[in-house]
Amino acid sequence: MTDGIRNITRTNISRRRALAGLGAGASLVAMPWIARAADDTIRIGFPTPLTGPFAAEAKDQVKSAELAVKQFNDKGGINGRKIELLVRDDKLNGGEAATRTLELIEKDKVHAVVGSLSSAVQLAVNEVTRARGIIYVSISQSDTINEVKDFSKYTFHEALNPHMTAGAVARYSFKKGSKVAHLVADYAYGHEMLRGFKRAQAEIGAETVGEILHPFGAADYSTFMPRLRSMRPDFLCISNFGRDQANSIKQAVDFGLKQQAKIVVPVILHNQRLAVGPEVFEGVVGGANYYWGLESQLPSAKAFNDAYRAANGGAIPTDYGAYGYTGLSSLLMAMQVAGGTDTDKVIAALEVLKYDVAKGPQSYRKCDHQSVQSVLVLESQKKADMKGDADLFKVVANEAASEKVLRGCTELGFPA
Amino acid sequence: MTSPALAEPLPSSVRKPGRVKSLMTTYRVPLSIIALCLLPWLLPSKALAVNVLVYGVVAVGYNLLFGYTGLLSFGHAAFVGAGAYITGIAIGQFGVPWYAAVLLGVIGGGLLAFAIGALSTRTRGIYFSMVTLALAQLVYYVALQASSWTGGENGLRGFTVNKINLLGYDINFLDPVNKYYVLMAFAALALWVVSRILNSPFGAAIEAIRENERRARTCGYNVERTKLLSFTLSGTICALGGTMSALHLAFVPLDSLHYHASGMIVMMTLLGGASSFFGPFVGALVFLVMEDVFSLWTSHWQIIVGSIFVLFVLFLPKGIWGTFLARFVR
Amino acid sequence: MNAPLLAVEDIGVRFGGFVALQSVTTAFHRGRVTSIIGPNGAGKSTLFNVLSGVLTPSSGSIRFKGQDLKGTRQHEFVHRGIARSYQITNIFPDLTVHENVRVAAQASRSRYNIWTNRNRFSELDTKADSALEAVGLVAKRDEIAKYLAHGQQRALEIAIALISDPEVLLLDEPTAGMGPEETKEMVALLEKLASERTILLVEHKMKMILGLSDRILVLHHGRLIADGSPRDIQTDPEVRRVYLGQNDGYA
Amino acid sequence: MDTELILMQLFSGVALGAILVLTALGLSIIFGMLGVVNFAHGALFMVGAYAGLWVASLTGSFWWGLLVAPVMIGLFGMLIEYFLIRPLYGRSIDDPLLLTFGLSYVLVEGVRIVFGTDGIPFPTPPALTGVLDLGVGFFPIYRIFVVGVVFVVVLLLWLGLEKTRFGLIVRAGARDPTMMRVLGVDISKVWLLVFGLGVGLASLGGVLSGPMRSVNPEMGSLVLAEAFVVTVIGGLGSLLGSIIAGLAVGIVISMTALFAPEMATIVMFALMALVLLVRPQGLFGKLA
Repeated sequence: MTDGIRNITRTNISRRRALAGLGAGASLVAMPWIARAADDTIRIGFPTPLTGPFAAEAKDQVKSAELAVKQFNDKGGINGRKIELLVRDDKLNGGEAATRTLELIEKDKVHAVVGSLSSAVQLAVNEVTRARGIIYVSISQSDTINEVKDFSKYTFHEALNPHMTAGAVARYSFKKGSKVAHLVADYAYGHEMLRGFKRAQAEIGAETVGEILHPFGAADYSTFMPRLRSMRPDFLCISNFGRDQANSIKQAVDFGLKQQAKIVVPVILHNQRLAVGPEVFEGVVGGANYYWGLESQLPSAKAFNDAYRAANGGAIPTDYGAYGYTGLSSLLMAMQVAGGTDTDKVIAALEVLKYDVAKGPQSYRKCDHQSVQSVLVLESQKKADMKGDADLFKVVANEAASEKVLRGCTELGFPA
Repeated sequence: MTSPALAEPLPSSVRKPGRVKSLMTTYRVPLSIIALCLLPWLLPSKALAVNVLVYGVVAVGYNLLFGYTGLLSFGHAAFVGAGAYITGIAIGQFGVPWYAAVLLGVIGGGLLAFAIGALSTRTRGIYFSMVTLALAQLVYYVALQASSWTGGENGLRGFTVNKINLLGYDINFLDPVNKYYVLMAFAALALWVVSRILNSPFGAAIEAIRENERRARTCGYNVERTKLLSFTLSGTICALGGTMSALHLAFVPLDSLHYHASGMIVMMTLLGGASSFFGPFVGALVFLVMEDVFSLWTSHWQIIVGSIFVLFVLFLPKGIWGTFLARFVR
Repeated sequence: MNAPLLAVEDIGVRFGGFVALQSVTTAFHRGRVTSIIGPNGAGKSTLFNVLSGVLTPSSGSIRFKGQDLKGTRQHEFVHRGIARSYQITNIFPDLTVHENVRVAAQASRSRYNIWTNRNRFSELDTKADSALEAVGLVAKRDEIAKYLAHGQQRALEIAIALISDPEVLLLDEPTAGMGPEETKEMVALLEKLASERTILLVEHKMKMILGLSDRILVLHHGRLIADGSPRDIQTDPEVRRVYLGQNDGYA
Repeated sequence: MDTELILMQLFSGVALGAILVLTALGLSIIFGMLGVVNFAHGALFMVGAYAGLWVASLTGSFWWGLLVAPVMIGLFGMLIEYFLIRPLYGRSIDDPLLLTFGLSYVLVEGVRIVFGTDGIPFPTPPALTGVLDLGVGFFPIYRIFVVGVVFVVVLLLWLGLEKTRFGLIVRAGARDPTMMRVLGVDISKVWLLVFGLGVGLASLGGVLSGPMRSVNPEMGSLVLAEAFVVTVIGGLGSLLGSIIAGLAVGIVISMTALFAPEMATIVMFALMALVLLVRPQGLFGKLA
């Protein structure tokens, strides 16, 4: 047995001190790839999918997160301590994300982790952080992270979840007696969106006329179109994400379904709309966490947009990019209140934090640390109505932040 | 059939291994273990070092089939994934102690390898590669559908091992150095077992089959059964790699079953050198470090890794370690 | 005469429409050299493939030492005592000469032992070296097989067939592609082997066949048209018609 | 399930089958004639889509894109054969497979560098937008056009291979390349053209699929799986096999979509595994 294991058992040092001692010892011995002197900088890990299909969203998130850090550093950091963002590429793969997070905690000694875009990756990061008592603010849209099985006191969820987005879109679009058909991607996230829609339909009294589950990651939807058409729905809800969303909407339009029914999606993605063009998305209604068009109504949105434009040569922040900003800002504000990086103090601060940094008032619910926030409902504009290349959507509704739209704590498995 | 020459033809056509070469061959396992002990202190991070251990074991296990039996399987990710999933489910949903869960993972992965092997070894050449790809993709879709067990697309979680009890000592498994050396013990065991297999009469039989299947059959070897045993052993070692990965990351991603993952295993093995014992391990090390370092410089690291792989297939078919052995070690 | 060592009865082989062998019935006795001759496409190799288990006949049966070989898989033939060499050299290219023969010897000793070190079976080394001795390849022991000269590779092929100490040795054109010098050496080797075991030979060189064989079978269009001593064959009217009609077989 | 829906489903199955045939043809030709498994087939399909898009945006017309891009990428395919595949002839059959696997990474990442990581809109050409009422249901005109193009391409291929001298040489070359060399045919030039043709067909599939599927760097990986399934079921190396298998798989997927839509992708791989185990050479192939 090598020295490492033997001295641990003999002296039985407590976990945290042993970790620091060995870790520090190790890094001094190791070839100094990046010498990580234990100075007083506040280090925050930021895993995001820089390679793969969501690279554009990831780059937006990094820019927004860096903006939040810069703003805090310009104001002297957190009582004098500078903040450093450590961006890592999680390659949209859970295994890769877990490895990067282990490196961030063990080698880079981060004080907290913010980030990740896909549901699987956030759960992998969460698994590593909650076992090691490191705060993790997830900015990936998913219901699963709210449930008690994956929850821990270190886990915070700053993003919307499908229950909120589908619910808001349903409440805006459906009336009593509307006939709704569903095309759903057959994986966890797809089922969550479907559940959100159906839950809201039950309240409104809208009837489901049919449901088709399509294989996750399918490229061809032509074989589902005849059946969807035969259901004669008023609304066609397409519950999937990314490339699946772009392909399925495009092919639904090709098959003339838009003439027959209004196409509605739980989340309408800025970059997918760019990837497919205005004609296909015209009239499609979907939910979103942020849209730069909010600046006409909200001062915090205006402030965020202006700061982002200044830092990025006039570019506007996208929906997923904004998560980088709101996620980081909420954590840094809590650290400010807690006066440092002591985990328990920062958690307590986060749980009572009231913040409005970009999209209106937000706060973390106590039981599942879900960020209670407003849900935008957007409609994709006709090419003719667009007042510029970035003017993609019209804000048709902005459902105010309220715990009523969330699933109840007991339903999620938390003690009453 | 892939037939990377086991014997690196020296300038003369005689293969009489020199003193250094034969020393390296006889003591290959102890030498490898010494190298593994130093590994965590040379790499940028312990987490990366454990990944190298995991994929080193997987690549060496895979090479038993690819380099030594000459069968190009494109489905071995299914066994790595199966090992990881079974271990995770055993610990997470049945509270099985970690060592029993690892054993279950290895046995489960081995049984899956036997099943897929029994089907695929009935075919030959390109059809064999295609069957393994198709059957492994079926395992991927079954895991996607069985989300109550495997967590589906979200991956399997909820089985973090904080503490392990080894020979009476309580070891903090979250500590990176402890975790590395515990998992290194597994890797050493795997290397020793594979080395024993390659040195055994069975090892000679699979090499004969790689060299010339028809002649091996005429010499009296039951080619199908020998291939199936090699496939199963190879899958079992890969499953061990999977269990190690589950303990290391406390998470099992669904894409660990996808054919891209199988492709990565083939790339690592060939990069390192399919015609040598330790080559695949070197391939895993180089591949993962290259990926780790390049992805810090540019998000387009895949073009570098892809090009390097193409160049190796063209000019250095024996891989890094194979070429090093042939050129510098007499 | 004692019971035949190897007997075939009404053997038929059909590839789709083409009939390769038709109702061939004959028997081979211990300790004798039998040659099989006939123009190309007569079915010589097909008969060899049937006798060595490579091909299962469409009809008819094979009996070896009185036992019907129906259902016996190809790799079991050599364990029963029937070994063969191939017309086109078929050896382990990247293994050394010694390893070629040693791995062949190991097939009858241990096939699935995955644990003990293969060098423990030292008797296989001695067996391999003696086989190399028999074919005169000891000097080339550590040479990699694919670098051997053609004649030496043919000799290695025979050593591999010999190593399982077969009762019946099937040699498919052992002197194919050989010059006169190498042929002479091979014939000497065959004569030495003939004294120890039963040999079936497929060859085109008539002078060699007449010298070596105790008995000759003549195949034509998949049919056995003659079976007798070298002298009977030379005078058989049917054989002369077939051969004279085609080519001057009497080199 | 009224009959109108089933007829409609059959038609969309045939249309999907035609697309599958198109994606598989390039792979089948290259394997059939050269014995090379082209793992970069999906990536070249994607490169073809981008090339079609690029030419269409330069010339302002989809038709130029449809004609020029396959030829352009076909020539690029010949460069690949000349510099990367040719040195591998004679070596183990797995080497081209491994090389093209690495090549697919290079092509995908190369397109990401040049065209960005996000998808680019590929609008349906104005003349072909809209839907046609087939009496049993509505079907996009563009997809009917694609079925037509596939029919023409398959016909030209069949005529080319069966009726022309070059076709004869190619088919003979597939059966016995060494004999062709003996007969004085420069077989390596034939292989160059055949590889170029295969890659050209893959890129034609890409251009035609652009308007149907969103054009993005990752679109190739699923197409590779589809093409493998169809080629293997049809019989590696048999064109007729790919055509019939493509249509059959299209219809099977379409029919499963009626009853258990989420099983569509699983059915593809299950079919492939079944055929490989029961009849490895596929419906029409010869055992390699």
